[in-house]
Amino acid sequence: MTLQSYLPTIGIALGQMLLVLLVAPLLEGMIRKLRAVIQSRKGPPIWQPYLDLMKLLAKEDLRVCASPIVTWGPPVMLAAILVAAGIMPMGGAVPASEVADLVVFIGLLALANLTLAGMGFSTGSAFSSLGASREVMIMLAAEPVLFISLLVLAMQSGSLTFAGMLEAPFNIAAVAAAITYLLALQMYVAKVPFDITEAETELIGGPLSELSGPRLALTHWAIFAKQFIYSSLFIQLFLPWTMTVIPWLGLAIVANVVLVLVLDLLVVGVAMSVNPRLRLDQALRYGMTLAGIAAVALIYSAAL
Amino acid sequence: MDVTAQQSAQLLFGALAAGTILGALLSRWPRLCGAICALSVAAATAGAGWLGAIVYGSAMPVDLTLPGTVFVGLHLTKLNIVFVWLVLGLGLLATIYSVRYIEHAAEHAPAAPVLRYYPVLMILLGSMAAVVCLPDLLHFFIAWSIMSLSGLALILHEYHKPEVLAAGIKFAIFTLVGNAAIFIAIMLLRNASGSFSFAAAQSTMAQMLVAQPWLAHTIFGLFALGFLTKLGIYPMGDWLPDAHPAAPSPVSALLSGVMIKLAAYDVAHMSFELMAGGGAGSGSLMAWGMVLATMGALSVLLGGSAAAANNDTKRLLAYSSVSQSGYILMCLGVSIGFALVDPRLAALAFVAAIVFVIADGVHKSLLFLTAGSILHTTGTRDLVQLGGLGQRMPSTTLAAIVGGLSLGGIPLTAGFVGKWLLFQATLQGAAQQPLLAVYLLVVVIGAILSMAYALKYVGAAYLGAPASPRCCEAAEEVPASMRLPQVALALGAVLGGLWPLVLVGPALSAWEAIAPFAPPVTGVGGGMLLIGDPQIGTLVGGFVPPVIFALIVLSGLLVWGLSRIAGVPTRVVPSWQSGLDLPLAHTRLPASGWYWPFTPVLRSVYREIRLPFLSRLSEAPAEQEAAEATEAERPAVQRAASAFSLIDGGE
Amino acid sequence: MTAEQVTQGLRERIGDALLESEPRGDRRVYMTIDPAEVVAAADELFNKMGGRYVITAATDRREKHGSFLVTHFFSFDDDDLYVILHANVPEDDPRIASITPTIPGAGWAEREMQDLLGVEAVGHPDPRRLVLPDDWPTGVFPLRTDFSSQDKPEASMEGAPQMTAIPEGAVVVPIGPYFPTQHEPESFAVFVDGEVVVGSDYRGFYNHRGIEKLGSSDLTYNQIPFIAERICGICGFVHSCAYCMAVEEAAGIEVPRRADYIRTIFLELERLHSHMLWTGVAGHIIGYDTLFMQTWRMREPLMWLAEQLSGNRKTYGMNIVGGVRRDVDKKDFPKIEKVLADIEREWTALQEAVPGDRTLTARLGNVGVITPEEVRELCSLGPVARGSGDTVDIRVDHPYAAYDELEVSKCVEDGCDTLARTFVRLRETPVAISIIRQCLEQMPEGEIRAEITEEIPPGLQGIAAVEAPRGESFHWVLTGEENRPERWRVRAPTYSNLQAVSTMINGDVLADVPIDIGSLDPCYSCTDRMTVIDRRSGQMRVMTREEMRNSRNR
Amino acid sequence: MGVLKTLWSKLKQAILALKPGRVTLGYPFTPREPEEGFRGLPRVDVNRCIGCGGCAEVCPARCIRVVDTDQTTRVLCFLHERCTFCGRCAEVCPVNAIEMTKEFELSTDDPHEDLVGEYHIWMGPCERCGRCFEAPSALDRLKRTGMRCDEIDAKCAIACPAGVEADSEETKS
Amino acid sequence: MIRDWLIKKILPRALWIYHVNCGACNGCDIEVLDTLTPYYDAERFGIRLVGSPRHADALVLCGPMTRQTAPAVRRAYEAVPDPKVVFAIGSCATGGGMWHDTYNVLGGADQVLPVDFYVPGCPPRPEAILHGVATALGLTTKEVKAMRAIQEGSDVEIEDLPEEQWLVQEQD
Repeated sequence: MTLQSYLPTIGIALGQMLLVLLVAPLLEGMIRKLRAVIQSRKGPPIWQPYLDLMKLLAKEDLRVCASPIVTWGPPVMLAAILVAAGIMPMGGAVPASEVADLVVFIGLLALANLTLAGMGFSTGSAFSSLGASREVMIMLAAEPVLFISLLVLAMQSGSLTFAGMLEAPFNIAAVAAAITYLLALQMYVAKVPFDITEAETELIGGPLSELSGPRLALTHWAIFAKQFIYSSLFIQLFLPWTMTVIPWLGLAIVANVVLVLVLDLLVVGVAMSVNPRLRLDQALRYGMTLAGIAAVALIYSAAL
Repeated sequence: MDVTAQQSAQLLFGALAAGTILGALLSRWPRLCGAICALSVAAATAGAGWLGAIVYGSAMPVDLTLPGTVFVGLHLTKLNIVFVWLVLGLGLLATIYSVRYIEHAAEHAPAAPVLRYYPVLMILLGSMAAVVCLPDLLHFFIAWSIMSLSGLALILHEYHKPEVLAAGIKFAIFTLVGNAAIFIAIMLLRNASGSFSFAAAQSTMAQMLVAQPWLAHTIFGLFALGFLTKLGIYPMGDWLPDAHPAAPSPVSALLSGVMIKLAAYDVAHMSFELMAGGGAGSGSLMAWGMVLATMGALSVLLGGSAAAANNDTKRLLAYSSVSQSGYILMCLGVSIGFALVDPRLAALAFVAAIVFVIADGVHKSLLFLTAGSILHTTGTRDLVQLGGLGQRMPSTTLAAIVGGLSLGGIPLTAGFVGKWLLFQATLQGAAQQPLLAVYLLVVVIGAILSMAYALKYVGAAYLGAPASPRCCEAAEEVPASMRLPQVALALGAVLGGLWPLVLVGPALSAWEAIAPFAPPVTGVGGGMLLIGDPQIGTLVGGFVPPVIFALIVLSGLLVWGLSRIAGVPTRVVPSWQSGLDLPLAHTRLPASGWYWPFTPVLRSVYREIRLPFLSRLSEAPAEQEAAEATEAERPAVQRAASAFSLIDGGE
Repeated sequence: MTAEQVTQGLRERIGDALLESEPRGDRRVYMTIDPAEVVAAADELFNKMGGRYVITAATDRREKHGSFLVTHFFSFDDDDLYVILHANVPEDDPRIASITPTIPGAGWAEREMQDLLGVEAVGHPDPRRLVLPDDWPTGVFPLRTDFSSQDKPEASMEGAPQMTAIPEGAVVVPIGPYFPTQHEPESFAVFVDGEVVVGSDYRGFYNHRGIEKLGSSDLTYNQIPFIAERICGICGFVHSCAYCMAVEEAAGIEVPRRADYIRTIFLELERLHSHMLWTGVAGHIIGYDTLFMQTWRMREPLMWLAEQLSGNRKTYGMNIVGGVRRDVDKKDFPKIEKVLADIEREWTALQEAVPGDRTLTARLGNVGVITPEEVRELCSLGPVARGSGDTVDIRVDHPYAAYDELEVSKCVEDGCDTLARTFVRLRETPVAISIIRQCLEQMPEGEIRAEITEEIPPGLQGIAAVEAPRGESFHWVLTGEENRPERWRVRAPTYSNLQAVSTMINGDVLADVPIDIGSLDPCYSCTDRMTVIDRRSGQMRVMTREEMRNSRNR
Repeated sequence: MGVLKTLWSKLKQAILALKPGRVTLGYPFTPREPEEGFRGLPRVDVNRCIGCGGCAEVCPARCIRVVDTDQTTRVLCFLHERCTFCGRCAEVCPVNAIEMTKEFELSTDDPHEDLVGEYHIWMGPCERCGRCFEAPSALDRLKRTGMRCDEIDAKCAIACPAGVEADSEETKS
Repeated sequence: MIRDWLIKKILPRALWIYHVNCGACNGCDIEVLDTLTPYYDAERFGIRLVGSPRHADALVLCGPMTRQTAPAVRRAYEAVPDPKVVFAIGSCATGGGMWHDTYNVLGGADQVLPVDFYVPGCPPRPEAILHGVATALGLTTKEVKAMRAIQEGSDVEIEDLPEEQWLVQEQD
């Protein structure tokens, strides 16, 4: 295969990236609305996050240091997450299967996390550095759960590509993986009770505390996109039948988005409304417990 | 053709010999001496390149004699030539780097004269180049010992410092034990075969595996013990975290980037050619493979934890070498274990190992050099004291960031290619051997740990605000001759990540060279890494870095354009400290505070082997103990005093 | 301990140094001692007799008496007795031995005395500046009478707080002055190693507005209740009530019984809204915004009720010396009953849900621990003390207003942690509801305000203590000439509790620090108060019309 | 098991929270009057005011200025920007000229212009002295300068046009 | 161009607020928080309370400006990115309140910062705060204006009042 032959793949990936870029804030808006309902109030309109982002794009850009990490961090972070969105399955189809597999996907998300942490360490403020340190720690707790529960599928199908993982048989190990994934979803999307990195009331926003204007907009956008990706991945990989019953790809993608919204509202939205933020060590213990369960599922599925 | 190969070998070793002599003669003039030595290494590198072209051009291994001797033969295959390249390529860059570094060090520490540096360095390079090519076990052992001794000499370069002396002695003791094991193994083989020749050893081993399997396994075990000591695998490689920081930085780069990798070569070489090639049963191979892989996995976790918890630039990197050595050994173990069972998988694991060797050689050398640059300009290795160097040393910082990304295994860097292959290999292997599923977990955790320690090194030293103005405000960018190697290595790390063929190509050839019994099955072309599964006829793993790169660039441009759409002005402001105006040194999170609550846990995972008589010699462990003691007391003291701690402390 | 026993014990300890002892009823005993024996007397009262240290006040009486009056207040809660220990410090040598080494909880009060009056506490372990701003000139003492209320030293906006030594390897996390969980400016510099707190330093008094100076210079007796109410926007009524009761005690004004009941109703309404507010804020601090929203939703009808009863949602403006300004009408009773019933119903559900909530209890349990011994040493009060097993509750121990006729149950927990303090507040809320109901039932008819015909003579003293939602709010008034107090000293409960913060947060994790601090229900504006009253100069000056319209600051 | 218990308790909390339904008020799009008895912005009925200055005397925020521009005009200047709406002025006003209105929507971009009440009182021969104010209690009694306070003339009480004779006589001695 | 449009049209619909207490008694702070709670729900208008001034569009100042807070408040103001709005909530922030003349109070918030909008009240009701914010956002209009009245019998018109110097008896 020559590189030219990848042009269609690049095109489709760009399409997915744009879709996630545009839909992700809506997800956040719906969650805020749900939270408002649980809190007995009217709440902001569901398109509020778009307004927030647009507004931030027009705000002044304050910088505390000239470090290139701070300058380039937010675009790199969002770009990495968008590329991850571009290569993941959407609507049951995986156009970019041979271009990147699960390991690359996780690597890209890790790049985004590391960039955020790097930005936090760059400013020299105690809040953002502590937030950055927490970001790495949360990564240490959350990524194993994410990775291992997905590896269970990879193990079952013998393939690390998303196309292969979609074919994974649905058995007890897959169910265990799905449950751990779901239980850890809140951790991946870093919402209450796991918004420990940003923790407005402890660290005034952690790594985000020194960002303003467009760079803050990009970082927020990246966080919204991440939320979409993680939820979408659950639908795609653990509930692939929801996509296969829909005959037409366009419709499947719409269904995908709708299912992501429903999942996020039911799990993320409700969970963030009825929980206090956990302490870092409590969150880590939770993450490691889940990682342990996922690991058992992985070993079990390897022994199958 | 033989003549040409012989000539290039002559150029290689001749240049190094000339460098040794000239280096000794010109040591009065450090810069000149360094330049001459760099030139000779450059000539030697050219010879190696030439030699490599010849080896790659021929289907068969190339045999010649060591220049200046008539009886010492050199056996060059597509596997060991990779290591020769690594030795001389990185050696060249390290030597160039040394020119100004050693000059500066010599000015500040007259007790460490240049005379003890360049000639020994040349000998080290020569012996390292020779070690991989010598087919005769006795010659091999002599070269190996010379390598160990010259390495010791370089580690002890600044032996007037007690901790350096202690580290050197520790290295000597561990090496002595390891080398003794190798020597005994060689003697046992010699006893059985009647010859030091490797070919004879191979056939003897084949017989012995049938006739006296316990002896054969003992011999292999002794070899493994010796090589793993050198490779830095815990616990026998515990000398590594002490010795690497003690040596001058370019030497640390060489020790970490090259020397310990040679042990990986030897493990591969001995296992495949003595055991697999010799016809050990797949059962015993699997057992050995799993033993090695388990030790590797242990090292991955221990080294990674210790690195993430450490606050010393070079020590952190040294621990990361332990971890990366663990990865290499894991790959090799899997490869050995499956050599006869599933050659396709074995090939994958082997390729991963070689990619790890090259990638870690590149980025670890790079990072040690940047750590050397910090030491050169600030005089400290303590991450707690460092910080905010990014604005003062932009080139070094950029190189360190690239190195850190590669060490952390982030896509589009060389380090990621190795991890990617390892994931593929362990996943495939786990389907056949459930134990490998555990290794898969180790790889996952190790990968995240590697990100944590890479970020810690880069973040604490280069990003943020300077903690100690004394150290960091006088910092300035290092001279061009020190920047050049860093930039070259950084480019190498990126190139390897963007176009993995440069890593995987040699590794595949090496696999073909070392395991002629196994067919190559991994397909690589251009910038693509694709792994197919012939049994199910589908792709089981794919990675096309140029496409990912294109996507990142495109989306990066998209979002960058988005952020500039309103054309907002920028303003430089002091950092927000809740309305106070605190000095940055106070609000900067020191490296010792990173990664709570894991740091205390991580710190306790790696148990250093303490030699009692050395701890008396060295001040450093004593200090550490004192620090630990105060740490244990601190909360109690605080609580006791806290009845009024608002007020006490006073002014 | 009765007044006699205290006098007897003190006489045994310091002998003739006890110059004068004057019991006033069973509940107060005023003593004058030789300043040289102040430490011994404090030790006797605090350590031997088991009294509780309340506060220290200093007064500039140089004009009339040629001395500074330094007063330490102690309380014997089991016996409803306050002991007032006066010592006259000569004006040419304004120094007195520090009692802080004996009673750690006196640390701030003595520093404040040094700052505001220039009376040095000799032997104080930490004599740094406490109250005055960092750019305040040294040697200028605003509470001295020669400092006119018109004086405003030039503000340079420079100068940084002196910080205690930072432990090795620790990072300073500035919790404040502007921090999202602290809705008031105050600065905890928390020293953190990793995320574990290894020390802290406090720079508060950002809210210092000079209330005590206003209260003894510019304002008259009946203006002060309004300014006292604005010491704190949450528990303001407590302060105006305590001030009025102190003046009434000093002047011997008999307050009509109905006024007492009305005061009690408002005190308890305030406690209700304050505890609900706290529960919400605590939820907000730990990121549980639904708890915040829902408790504040429950609280809102209470605010409307207060607006209807008093004319304002929070600063009720009800108190005046001699009684209250507005009656609580019979026709308002059903509305009050309904609001209370609604709150009680929802609160019961909440009260049942909290202990069963594992994430909530995990966040609140075992953090911010303060042992009963530390509570006593640092003289902590209110839910902080009651969360650590101390039973002090001024409503029961030193009944005031109508509490002597009401049934009040103390809510005491012994968990010593943030969770225990939460439970105390959760349980006190229904108690407050029941008290209001009792008031409505038992309230007698009659006047709401005593007719005051006589001017208050100078030189009288009165003290009043009120159980604020945060603990004991203590006021001392020394009456003066020209219809205004000579000295009015306020000790808000948070003043004592805040000194316990460094003890509470040590060894905890940074994530717990906001909720640890929050668990005090801190009220910095109370603590930072300080108003004093000063004479008007009566000078004439000329200004343009524009100037007059724009003049805001004098 | 514990996890399930937690999940159940969380679910219960969500249901509990959903119970009250949406309570958000329509303000500011639909008006919302304050409760009965609310103390808003004080307004002076300038025609009733006798210019006694009692309001200025008791105001805790000291936001009422009394200025005599000439012998016959007294100006009461209310600086509402620092008014605390305590209602003491209305309480002590002998002629009930001050009313605490329900106005609370006082936001402005220029408080020094908008938050001012300026009342020009025509001071006839008697009222200019301001002596018709007598404090409700001994504690409020005028002790300060700051008001023009001529010698008290007993005849004034009888001639007072504001109809406060009885009050004045009672409290005056 | 795009920026102007965004600032004009979008910013008022997504106003993020940073709350700064310059020495207040808590009353106004609590009422500011109260506007976020279910009955008033300022989030309807896109208003959010943020934790760092870097994220804020508006500063909400409460309380009289004390000497100690003034430098910190100024730092907070500097830390907010342009364009920014400053609200002064409560009588203290508007005009210094009861404390306007004490030794430790500099006066109202505008003694230190340029203030765009004032919401007097002690404390202002949540409705008043909402009204103030809504007025600033252009959702409602300003209600209050200066009251000037002259007693019947006087023959002077307000406009006629001379700009002469008045003899003022110092009140405080």
